[in-house]
Amino acid sequence: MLPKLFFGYFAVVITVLSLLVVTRRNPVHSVMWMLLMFFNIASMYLFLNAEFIAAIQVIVYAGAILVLFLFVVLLLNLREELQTNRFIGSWPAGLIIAAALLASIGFAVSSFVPGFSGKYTTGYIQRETFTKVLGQVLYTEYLFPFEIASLILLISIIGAIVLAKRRTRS
Amino acid sequence: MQYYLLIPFLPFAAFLINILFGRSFIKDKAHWVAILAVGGSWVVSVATLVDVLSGKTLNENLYTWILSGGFKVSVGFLIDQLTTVMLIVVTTCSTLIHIYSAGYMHGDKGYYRFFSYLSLFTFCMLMLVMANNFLQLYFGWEGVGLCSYFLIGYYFNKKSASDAGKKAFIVNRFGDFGFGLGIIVIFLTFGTVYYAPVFSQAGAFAAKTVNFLGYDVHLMTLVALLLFCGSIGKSAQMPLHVWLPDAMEGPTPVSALIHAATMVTAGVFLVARCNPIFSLSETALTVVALTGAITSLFAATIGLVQNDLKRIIAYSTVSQLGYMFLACGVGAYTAGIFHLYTHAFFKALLFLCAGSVMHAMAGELDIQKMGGLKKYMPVTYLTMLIASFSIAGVPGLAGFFSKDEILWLAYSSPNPTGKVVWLIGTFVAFLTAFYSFRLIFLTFHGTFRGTHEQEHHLHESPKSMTVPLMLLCVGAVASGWVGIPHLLGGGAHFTEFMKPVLGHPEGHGTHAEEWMVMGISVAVGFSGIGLAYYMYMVRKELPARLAAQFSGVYKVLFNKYYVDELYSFILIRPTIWIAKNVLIGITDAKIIEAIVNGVPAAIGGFSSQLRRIQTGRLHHYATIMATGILIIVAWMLLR
Amino acid sequence: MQFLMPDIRPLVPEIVMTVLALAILLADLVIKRKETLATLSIICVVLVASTFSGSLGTSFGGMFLSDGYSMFFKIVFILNVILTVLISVKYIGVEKVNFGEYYGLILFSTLGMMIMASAGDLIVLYLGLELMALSTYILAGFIRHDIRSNEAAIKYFLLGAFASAFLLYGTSMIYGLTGTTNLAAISEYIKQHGLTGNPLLTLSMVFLVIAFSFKIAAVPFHMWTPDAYEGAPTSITAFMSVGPKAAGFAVMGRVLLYALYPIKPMWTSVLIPVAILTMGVGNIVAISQTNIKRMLAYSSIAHAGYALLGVIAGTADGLASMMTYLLIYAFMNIGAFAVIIMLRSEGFKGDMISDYEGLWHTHPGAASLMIVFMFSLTGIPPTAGFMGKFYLFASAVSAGYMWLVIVAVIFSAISAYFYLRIVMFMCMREPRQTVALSISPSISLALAITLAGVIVIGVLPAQVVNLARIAFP
Amino acid sequence: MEQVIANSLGFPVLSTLIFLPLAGAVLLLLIPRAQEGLIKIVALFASIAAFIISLPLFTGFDKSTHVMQFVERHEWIPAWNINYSLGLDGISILFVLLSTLVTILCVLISWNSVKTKTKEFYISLLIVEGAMIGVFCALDFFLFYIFWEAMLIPMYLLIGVWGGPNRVYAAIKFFLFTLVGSVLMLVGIIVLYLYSGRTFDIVELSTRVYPYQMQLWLFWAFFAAFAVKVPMFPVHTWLPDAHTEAPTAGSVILAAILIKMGAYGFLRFSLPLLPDASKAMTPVMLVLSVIAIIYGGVICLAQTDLKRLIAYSSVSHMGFVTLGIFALNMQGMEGGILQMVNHGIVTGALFLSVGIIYDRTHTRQIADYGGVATVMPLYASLFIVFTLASIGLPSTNGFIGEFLIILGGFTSNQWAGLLAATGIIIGAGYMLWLYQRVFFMEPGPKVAGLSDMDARELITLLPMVALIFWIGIYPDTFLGFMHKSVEHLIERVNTGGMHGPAVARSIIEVIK
Amino acid sequence: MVPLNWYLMLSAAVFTIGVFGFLTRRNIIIMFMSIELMLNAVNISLVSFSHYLKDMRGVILVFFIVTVAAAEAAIGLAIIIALFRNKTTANVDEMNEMKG
Repeated sequence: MLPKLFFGYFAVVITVLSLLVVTRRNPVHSVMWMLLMFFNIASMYLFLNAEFIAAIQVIVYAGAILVLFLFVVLLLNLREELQTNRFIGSWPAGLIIAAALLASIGFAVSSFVPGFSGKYTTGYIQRETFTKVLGQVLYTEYLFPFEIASLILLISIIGAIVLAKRRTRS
Repeated sequence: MQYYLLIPFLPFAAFLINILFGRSFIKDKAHWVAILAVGGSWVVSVATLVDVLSGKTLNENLYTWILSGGFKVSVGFLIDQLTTVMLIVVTTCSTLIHIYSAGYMHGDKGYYRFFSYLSLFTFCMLMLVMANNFLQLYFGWEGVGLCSYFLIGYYFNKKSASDAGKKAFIVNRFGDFGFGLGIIVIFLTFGTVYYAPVFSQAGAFAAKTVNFLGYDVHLMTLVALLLFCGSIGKSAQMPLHVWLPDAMEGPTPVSALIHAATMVTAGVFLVARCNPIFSLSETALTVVALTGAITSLFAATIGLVQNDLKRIIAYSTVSQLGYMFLACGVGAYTAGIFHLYTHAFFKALLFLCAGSVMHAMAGELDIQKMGGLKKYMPVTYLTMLIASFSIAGVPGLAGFFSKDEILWLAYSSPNPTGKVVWLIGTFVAFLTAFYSFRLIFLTFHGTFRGTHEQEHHLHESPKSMTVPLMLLCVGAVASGWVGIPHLLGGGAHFTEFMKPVLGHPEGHGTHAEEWMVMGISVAVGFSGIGLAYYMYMVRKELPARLAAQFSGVYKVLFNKYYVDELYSFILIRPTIWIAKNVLIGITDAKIIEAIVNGVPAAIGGFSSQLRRIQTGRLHHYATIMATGILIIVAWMLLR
Repeated sequence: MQFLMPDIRPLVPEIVMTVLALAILLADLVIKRKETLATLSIICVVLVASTFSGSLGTSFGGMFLSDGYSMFFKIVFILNVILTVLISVKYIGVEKVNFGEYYGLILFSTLGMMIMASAGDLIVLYLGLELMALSTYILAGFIRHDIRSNEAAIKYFLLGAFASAFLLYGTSMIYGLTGTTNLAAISEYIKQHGLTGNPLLTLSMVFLVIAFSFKIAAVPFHMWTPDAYEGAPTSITAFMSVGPKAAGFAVMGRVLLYALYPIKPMWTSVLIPVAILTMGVGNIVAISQTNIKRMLAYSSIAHAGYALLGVIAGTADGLASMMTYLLIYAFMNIGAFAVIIMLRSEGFKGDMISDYEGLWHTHPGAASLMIVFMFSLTGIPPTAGFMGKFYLFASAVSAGYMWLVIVAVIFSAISAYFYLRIVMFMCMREPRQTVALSISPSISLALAITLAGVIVIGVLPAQVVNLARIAFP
Repeated sequence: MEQVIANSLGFPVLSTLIFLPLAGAVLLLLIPRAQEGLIKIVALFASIAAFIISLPLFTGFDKSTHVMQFVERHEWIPAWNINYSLGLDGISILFVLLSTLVTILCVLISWNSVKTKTKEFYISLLIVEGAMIGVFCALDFFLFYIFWEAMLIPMYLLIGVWGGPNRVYAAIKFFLFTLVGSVLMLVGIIVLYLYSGRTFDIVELSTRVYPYQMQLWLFWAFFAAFAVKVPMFPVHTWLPDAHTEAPTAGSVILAAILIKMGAYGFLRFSLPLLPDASKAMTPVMLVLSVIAIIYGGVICLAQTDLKRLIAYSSVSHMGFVTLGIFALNMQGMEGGILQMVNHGIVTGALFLSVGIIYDRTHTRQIADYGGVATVMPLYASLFIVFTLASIGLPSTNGFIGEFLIILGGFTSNQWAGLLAATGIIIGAGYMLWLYQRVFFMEPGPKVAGLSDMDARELITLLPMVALIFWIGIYPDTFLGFMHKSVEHLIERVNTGGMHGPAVARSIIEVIK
Repeated sequence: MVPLNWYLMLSAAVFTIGVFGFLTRRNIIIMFMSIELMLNAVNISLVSFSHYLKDMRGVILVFFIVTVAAAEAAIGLAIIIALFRNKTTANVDEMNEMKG
């Protein structure tokens, strides 16, 4: 019963917050609401005993990415931003599409049947601690994707430099 | 008897030599080449005649011309009585006219061209008459047509001349259309197009009917009539006679050779040649007879009122050709050919005389502007007079015998149409006599009505022209004597000679009737002459009065019954109108091209509409993407 | 617990690629003449190619499959890099963006494609795709001082991110349904547990297909293509029009024919309308274009449509024809772009079709090459384009999609119109201004290679076809 | 009896014929464009060499059999079972000879009239020649299609670059028209290929039996390609434009060879591969042919443009050809094939002649002419020969062809034969009218003072004159080639037979 | 015990909200943020999956997604900045240099 209650809380809050994110006129507010929402998501992860993910949700998402957003938001002049209306003219179309999409996804999801279950039972994870298990899997089975991820980060750095850095062409 | 090959190929050689080297080397010596060649083939023809008289005939193939599946036809030659007669007629006239032309065309800039055409014509005509199969006949048939096209349009700088040439060729094509189909039907029936097998088997199909274009028709009638289409065109019978008068645009020797003596008689030759087929179809014969009769009447009436020297003779030609068909129509092929043979001489003579007159009148052709020429050009006058007597059927002259035989056989033929055509024929004989002498009187008698310089220019023609006149004159007088009927104590040798090929219709009639027919024809002949004398020598104002009185009739006759106008109205103009306004204007432009250009245009327009979706605005892109996703998802989930 | 070293032989090409790419990034710091970098990167990919032989096999428990299929695509990618670099050398100088990172990014993007081609696991697939995509976004926006380039980048980027979100959602659902992300395992699971009719599976399949369609620029997920192609540096346009497209087809083929083969009817019924739309819109809109880069963008959409026939056919021949076509397309399309780039010079953009008026009279050579490429794109023999199309159509018909092929040939006949239009402008109009061609040895080499490819494959396609056929058992 | 007779001439004659012109083109590529003279010479020699090489075909051909001769066969794309195989039979051999001859004349006639981009012009010309010969030699359907399409490229350039004022429209029209037809044929080819167990070998394909339904589909697929090329009635409108706008050489190639390919396609593919469908579709084809004959003819009566008139006359004459082919009997078909050759010679010659006078006056309007015969007698006398041949006067080649066709047509359907025969009357009408308007009457301002033909032009026309009379007087030389092949073809059509409904069912899977 | 479907529903909701934002917001950065929303939605479902399936792959993927998201953010924002240099607006609809 209790988990259901908690889930209900998170569900409501996350949905509301995300709605706020996409509807606020002032980008700064949006970022702020998003921040709050990430914290909620993080704590929901805890209930799914994925504490490490919760951690990176806070550290990387909230800590890094959103801050980046904030910087950029502050780059543009908010005043002009606050004059223009936030939605494009044909926003109802977007609303309808989104709603219809939700409906169809919901319909599809209702027919969900779980796939085969693995060996990482809750008990096992609680015994080994999530982070350790994750680490083991990540650095053995998923070493290869991990390497690719590193390259992605590398090129993102390069890209950011190439595109954003003011420089006189060599 | 291989030398017969020389007959056609000597003129052909002459043609080649003249056409190739004429312009640069031979120039004004061209006539020598031609005359020698044609003369040569005349000699050979005579030799052939001798052979044939001694009973030798020949039918052999030179080489296979076309071979395709079951269809095989050779270039081959058949020499029998009919052929020989034609050979004599053609080569004789040709030779004399070649000689005549040497004088007549002297100094013309296309001298060599003229003679090469003339030789080519002779070659084709000879191939026509010597053929032993229908396709080669067709070859000669079209060949002579071509030459007449060339020679009519010889003065091609004159529009009228080139028009006339074109007209002649195309009108003939209409006839040949039927002729060609006839040949095809013959092949499909007999499996061959050689005379011998066709004629020998014809009897077997006498009763056969075939399905033609969905109708069941009597086979032999079909074949005969299809072939007759060719004759109608070539021999200028109704309704395809329109080309012949215009053909007078050509130089006069051409009119004499092609449009009087030889080519135009090819139609008669064809019917005579195919007599085994025609004889099997009562209908066909009737058609032939009536066509001939009507044409001869029709042409004669027109001839009454024309003023153009050559056109009058042209119409008389048409009318005489009608006579020949009339003969064939009543089964008197011999008589037809006999008339063809005599007619060749006096009609050629008439034309050459006309030419000689033109020569004197510096190209003037209107007989109203002539008169009293006999004192300037006695030879021409005399010869032309004799020719006219001959055509008018004055006893003893060539025309008399042939015409009389035709009328008698028509009268006496069992065929019910016989009597009808006899009546018409007799009446035409009267008309013929009348207009021939109208011509004589207006031209040679009375006082000169032309201009003074013309009068000063008047003179007798040179020897090269008058000699042929005299020679032909002999023909016009004597050529008939080979066919004097038994009635007059003659041997009717011609008929006997022709029997093997053409058979001989037995006239059902008493000597009395025969005398009567002969008498009537002589009578009408003379009365015609008399009337002409009365109207044009005694009461010169009468013709004008009559013309005024019956102006309606006169106009119709003078305008040749408006046949030309009719054709251009119902045939030529509509076709071109359709071509311009329907085919080009609508089918091609409005329908096909509209589609051809319309579809790309539509696609292009659609394209420029479609590209407006690409607004360049990110949201629209996103929306379209999302919509696409939604549609696919919904569709996939709901199906 | 012990750590077992996986068999890395299959990865040798990727590893070599990574190392050399990094090396080139470093070399950028010391080397001032950037042309040298171009040479280096070509040497680099040639080295990579040299390691292909004997790198067959799988690794990381089936996450990485190095088979004939991936090998063929990698050849296409390598070719793509070589040609792109060759046509870039002078061009990026003209555009004043002669930075070393350019080559590095091209290599990394290619590395991403190679990983995609070999991905045996949805996670790897996703990461490879992102590696490729992110590098391509940067390259698209590489001319920072050009608003059009920025715009191209931003549009490409945002829509790309949007699409990959769907890819992820689909991936996650498939994971949820099957409990695995390994392609082979997925198809196994679907077969065993009879998921074929499951709506959620269908949904996730649709989402994956959508993401791939975005990469191959299939209608209606093509909207980014014209703008991105027009705005991006021409050399990168050439690169994008071949590389990511081919990679997209690679993963599409892999996922649909390995993992999702059990629900083939489902995805064919998605792909058929998409293919028709793609051919239709691509060919029709191309007719009314005035900018040649944009026109080629639409043409590349259309060609994606043709290639989709191969996937729809879903047979070994189908895939082989699709692969062959992509290889051929690489030759003819980059060839065309090479000619376009030659017209770009200081102060002259030369990307309008009207700039080509009378080119045949002023520069017969270049124009003749363009003619060949245009006819090849139209699919007129004896050029390679025809062979490719023929193979595609043949395999589609043999798979029973006769009517689809008829539609395709009609559209390819329509396509003749706008390709001919270029030829017509070049040959049948009088030159208006004298265009100075910026010819360099490298670009001449590129043209030589592409021309050779178009003609040789057009006349003797046997080798290529065999390669593609053995690639897919 | 074996399927084919291998090439016995000691060298791959057909390959040589195809690739020698292409080699010539490459050679031209190497010559600097400045040296126009040299370029012309090389082109001329290349074409002459091709002609000389093609002569052994004429002598070495075995007329006593229908099977393919001079056959060469090499593996080409084993993966698709495609072979590079060439060969000739009685139907195709004449067209190879005609192609090689006509090309020489095209080179000669363009000698002075092509002034811009001479090099490219002759290159295109030679490529066209190679492709044309390839089309007639190919024994592999795929190879055939390659040549068939490859020809479009140089032809498109020939029309579009060196053509008249409206050339671009004409060129694109020509290209798209043909392409749309061809691609549909391509689908047909693919179906055939898959059904017959993946073979393109024409000889083998034409021994198989195909289900009737499939035959019908394929027939129309092929029809789309061939009818456009012929061109048959509803799809003829590209021809007048292409003919009119193309340079002289282009028109000649179009008239003499290119539009023969359509009819050739019917003979080589539609009839032997799809005998039942062809038989069933005969009425349609006959109707279309007759319409083409009369329609094309009548339209000529209203033409004011010299080349346009001859173009429409081609429509009419090709109507005769298709009529003969679909008469499906010896006379008709042989007549049809011969008429293809005749039309090639005559219309080719007519376009050459028009080119000769166009070079002098630069006008195509008939109204601008008149009295040419006065100033150019030699020219006039040659032109009349072509005119007469075109209206089918006995002793010219036209007569043999048209007579056989009408005979055959009449045999298979009386109305067809009858109506076709009217075409001859109309033909006489417009050709003689044309001749009168151009050559007769007094010379007009544009015409007065024209110089008569020079030696080069004379040489260009003489071969045509010779051929016209040769075929007209001794056609057996040419008909002889066909007999066996046509017999065999007709037998194939008549015994085509639609056995095996079982196969019929299986094909439904293949198609849909 | 919370049924898995609830989590899926939640993720679906967030995902579509993200879609909505992406489709309707003028501001380019908020569009970008909407995409982040969509990614988070995916993460939610993945985490819950791997919890319920007792399998690590889900969270592994989440881990990578986060990484990629970071990289994406960096590049995306860099592009945006480059854009601002030439054209100071965050309104995407003013970016239609190229169309048709």
